[in-house]
Amino acid sequence: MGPVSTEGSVALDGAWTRRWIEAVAAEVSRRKAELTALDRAIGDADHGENLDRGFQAVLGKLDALDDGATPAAVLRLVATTLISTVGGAAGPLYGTAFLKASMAAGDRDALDAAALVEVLTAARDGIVARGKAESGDKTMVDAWTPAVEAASAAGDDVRAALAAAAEAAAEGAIATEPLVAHKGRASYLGERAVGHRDPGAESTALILAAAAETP
Amino acid sequence: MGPVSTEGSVALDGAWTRRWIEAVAAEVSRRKAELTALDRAIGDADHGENLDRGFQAVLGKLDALDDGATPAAVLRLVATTLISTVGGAAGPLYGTAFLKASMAAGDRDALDAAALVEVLTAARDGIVARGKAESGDKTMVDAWTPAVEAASAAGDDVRAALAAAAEAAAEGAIATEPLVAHKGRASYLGERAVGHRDPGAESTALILAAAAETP
Amino acid sequence: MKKLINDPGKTVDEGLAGFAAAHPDLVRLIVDPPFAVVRADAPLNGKVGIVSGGGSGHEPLHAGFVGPGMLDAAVPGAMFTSPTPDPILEATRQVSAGAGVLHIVKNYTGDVLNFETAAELALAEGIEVQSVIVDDDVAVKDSLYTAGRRGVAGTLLVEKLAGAAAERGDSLDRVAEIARTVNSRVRSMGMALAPCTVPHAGEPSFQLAEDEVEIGIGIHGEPGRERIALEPADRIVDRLIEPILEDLPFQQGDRVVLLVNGMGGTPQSELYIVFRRAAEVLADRGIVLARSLVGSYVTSLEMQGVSLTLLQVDDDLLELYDAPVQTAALRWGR
Amino acid sequence: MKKLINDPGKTVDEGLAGFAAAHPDLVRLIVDPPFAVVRADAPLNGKVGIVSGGGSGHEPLHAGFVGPGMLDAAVPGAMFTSPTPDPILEATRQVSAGAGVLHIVKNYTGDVLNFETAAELALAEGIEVQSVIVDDDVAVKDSLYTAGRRGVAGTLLVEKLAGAAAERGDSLDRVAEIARTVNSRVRSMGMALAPCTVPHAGEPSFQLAEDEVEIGIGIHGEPGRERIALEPADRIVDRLIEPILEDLPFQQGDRVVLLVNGMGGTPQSELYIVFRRAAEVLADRGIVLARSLVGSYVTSLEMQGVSLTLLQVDDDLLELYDAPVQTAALRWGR
Ligand SMILES: Nc1ncnc2c1ncn2[C@@H]1O[C@H](COP(=O)(O)OP(=O)(O)O)[C@@H](O)[C@H]1O
Ligand SMILES: Nc1ncnc2c1ncn2[C@@H]1O[C@H](COP(=O)(O)OP(=O)(O)O)[C@@H](O)[C@H]1O
Ligand SMILES: [Mg+2]
Ligand SMILES: [Mg+2]
Ligand SMILES: [Mg+2]
Ligand SMILES: [Mg+2]
Repeated sequence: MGPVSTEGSVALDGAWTRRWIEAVAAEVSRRKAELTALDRAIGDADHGENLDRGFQAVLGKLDALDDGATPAAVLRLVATTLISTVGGAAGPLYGTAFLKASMAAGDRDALDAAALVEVLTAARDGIVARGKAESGDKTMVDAWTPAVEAASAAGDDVRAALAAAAEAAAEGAIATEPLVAHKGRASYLGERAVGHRDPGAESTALILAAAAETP
Repeated sequence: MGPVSTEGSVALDGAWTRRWIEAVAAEVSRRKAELTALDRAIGDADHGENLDRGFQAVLGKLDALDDGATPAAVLRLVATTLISTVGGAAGPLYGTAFLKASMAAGDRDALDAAALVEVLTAARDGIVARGKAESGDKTMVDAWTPAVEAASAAGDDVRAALAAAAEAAAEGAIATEPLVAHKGRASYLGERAVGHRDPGAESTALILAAAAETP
Repeated sequence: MKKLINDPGKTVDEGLAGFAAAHPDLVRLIVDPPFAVVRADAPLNGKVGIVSGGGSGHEPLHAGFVGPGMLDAAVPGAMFTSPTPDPILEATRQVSAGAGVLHIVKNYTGDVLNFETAAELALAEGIEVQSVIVDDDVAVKDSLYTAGRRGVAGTLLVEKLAGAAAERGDSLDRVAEIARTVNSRVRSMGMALAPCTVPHAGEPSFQLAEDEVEIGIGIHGEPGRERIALEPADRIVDRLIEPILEDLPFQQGDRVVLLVNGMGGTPQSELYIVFRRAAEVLADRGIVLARSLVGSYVTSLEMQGVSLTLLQVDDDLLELYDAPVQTAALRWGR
Repeated sequence: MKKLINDPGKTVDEGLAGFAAAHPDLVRLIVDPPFAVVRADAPLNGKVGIVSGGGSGHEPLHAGFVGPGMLDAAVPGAMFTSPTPDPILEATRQVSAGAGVLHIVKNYTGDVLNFETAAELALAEGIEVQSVIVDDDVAVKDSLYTAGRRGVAGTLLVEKLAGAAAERGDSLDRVAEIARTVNSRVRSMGMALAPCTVPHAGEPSFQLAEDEVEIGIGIHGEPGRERIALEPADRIVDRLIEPILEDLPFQQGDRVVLLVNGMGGTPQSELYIVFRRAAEVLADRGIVLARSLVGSYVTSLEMQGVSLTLLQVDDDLLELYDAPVQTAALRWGR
């Protein structure tokens, strides 16, 4: 399969999903130290390391997938691999997100804008169900919820929806900075967490930015 | 008893012995860090602390002595106090030195030059008997032996004998610098002890310098 | 960073390999999925299995407590990172002997979620599992607005007493109840003089000035209540023990187990200086020192510091505390 | 200098007070003359008494080894400084039960001289005393031109095996002979990553650059063989174990006890990484690992580093090693 034009729309099929995940793995690897530094300030200095371990494991398994694998099949592989390799809080939370996303994708060959919104919503809801964080608790939910809302407001161009989700997630991550944390390790710091960005919100923004940029 | 003239000769009686030991205690206290620093370089960084603990204890006990105590009585008190408070290598070695010195002083009321040489010789021999160091082994013996020899060559003026002993001990301490150690902790260093002065030789020089300066 | 390691990425693997090689009489090491340390003679017919685990770097917790009278399995994650469900599930299988399995989980989001998943998977295989969450750290406010208290050195006492109950043949319900009772009566608080460095991170987890200490430190170097200027040990002990005593509260006439726990890089002589003052405070309050435990048991790599733990005991709990234990890090009785 | 202490001059006193308060079932503390830690139930009729001691700062050595099956008394000196004869004599009196007393002395000039004086004074009181000098450190050349080898972590094994022999009722001659045999078959070597600071000195005992380690370090921070650039743990283990193996020498088919000893500030996970490689080297040489002991037993305050000790054993020595021991720091058997 040749390179896909970065202009106009794109089919969010299994091959795209795979390219997206490869891009996430590359970005996580590149920005590992930065994510870990965010976690050092208000957590335990391992978020970058955790995600990198997980996505490198995913890379190692992608090859074994059928060429014709559906988006759901790719997402499911990501979910199970993250669950069994990441650990910590991010492992089960991202694992659940990808698992619920995979279930929402169903047997579709490709996702249109409506399906994308369903998939993103399912991911977010999975995280909330597992972690019980509310908006404003200074967690990855603060990146996911604005992303879901922006994607659903973006109309039915998938590329526009992805771009809107990525932008909203990035803004959501920045918006965690003034907050006091109510979940996760940062909650132990009380007022001392103020002024620091939540690492999980930042990695969520990274994941969605990679989606927006994946041709 | 009033102050004694620093000019001319002096009677090395019990009162003098007491003043000498008080001067040693003051000097050890003042130069504690320096002695410990020498020991840090080639030992275990406690020589100043050890001697200071011992001589402070001696100070506390001197008052209980009779005003008319003989030199031997003062030396004996120093010996037993050092033995029970200093510990380490220096405790038993200086303890033995003062004990043997006390025995050599006998029941004399004051030491003349000949008696002084006997006393110094006994002290040195006590150290050698306990520690089995030879000259050139980079220990306190390298200050004591030249001191004994210089005192016995000084004729029968006690002040001249004390001055000669002090000078020889100081030179002996300096002369330990180029040596490799064969006894004590410094012997573990092999060639690496070269260039450092032996702390015990330096404290010996201190003790004898205090004697030469005691009025 | 100066450490006795070969490769920052292999410290957990190699440390566990060494542990298993040193204690073949006590444990076997499961390497697939990586890792679980299982009691050598597990499963023990009809005995409730006890599994604990969590991020590595707190040694001897948990692997050092696997053996007769304490844990049946320990599941170590990556450095300071909760293990994934796979090895927890495998450990649960290996110690399941028909009487059910208890999971003892320190209260961190990651540990809770990963053990939760493993418990669901075990249940789906027909293994009855109960979970007890340990949250003894009074440094963190237990409110709706935090992830709740952390599990710290008190975990050791939950593991010891639950382990003794399982060893004497108590049912899963009873063992879980004992574990919850111990958790409800144990309180801890810690402090750090100097941070530790996670090998793969390569730099200290936090920074303290030459005259600063952190009061209320977590066992992953998470900040606690406050950062203050260094004080004499006795004053620091007072700062740790007051919030503990007030919390339960512990009262005159209570009998307690006092655990003075080193954070990994603290010399034993300092732990006993701390113990001396803590025992003095208890005596002043009329609280009875029933048992004492002093050592580096729940650590944070080479962090320098100490934590205090008090457990309120009655005759029943004391009997469980005194019951024989035979593990790499804790041994007494027969 | 950041330490959990109140007053640099009182660390030994307060640490011992805490130790005695934590372990009243095992020991009593003699404070006049200061200090000796004596087994709670001493003297034991007809049993050979075993006394050891030396400078403080090496905890749990020696006080942590007082109890049934090991020492009858420990005499701690000032920090890193041999005790004076007075408390050694007092300890000797308190454990003398008609069968004589063994002094176990690490080979440092100060320890040897002070124990020598105490033994003479005890003899003058009619107490039969024998002395065994421990000198297991292969880092230092044993020649006429040094103070001889230092006593380091092997001391623990001399104390354990002699203690077991005394506990089973062996005569003074026999217990002393066993102690000498153990000393003749045990060899150690250590290294440091980072120095310790003696409280009253206020500054580190030596300096190491960020990439330097000292091979052959003594337990008072005395320099050893060489200062080299930091290497992987496995290479460091090779540097320590080779001189040990060559020295006795240890040969194919020999059975050994391997002790991996932390210097005080070393996390347990690193000790097991070291253990892993040491066990591998032994296996390669066909040397049989009969028993393993891993922990911080003979320390140097908060120094970071490790030492390796090998003891060549036969059935008799192994029986003594396995015999029950009940002390604050070492417990097994019944
Ligand atoms: N209860 C929760 N709900 C949602 N997200 C959470 C929750 N707890 C933690 N997180 C997210 O997980 C991130 C930390 O992940 P990571 O550092 O990998 O795990 P750990 O905290 O176990 O070390 C936080 O930045 C936060 O975004
Ligand atoms: N065998 C010996 N003979 C003579 N003097 C010795 C001997 N061993 C050590 N010394 C002296 O003792 C000094 C060290 O004393 P100190 O530091 O107080 O004791 P320690 O070595 O036990 O710490 C050395 O500098 C040396 O002069
Ligand atoms: Mg983290
Ligand atoms: Mg010294
Ligand atoms: Mg973590
Ligand atoms: Mg000394």
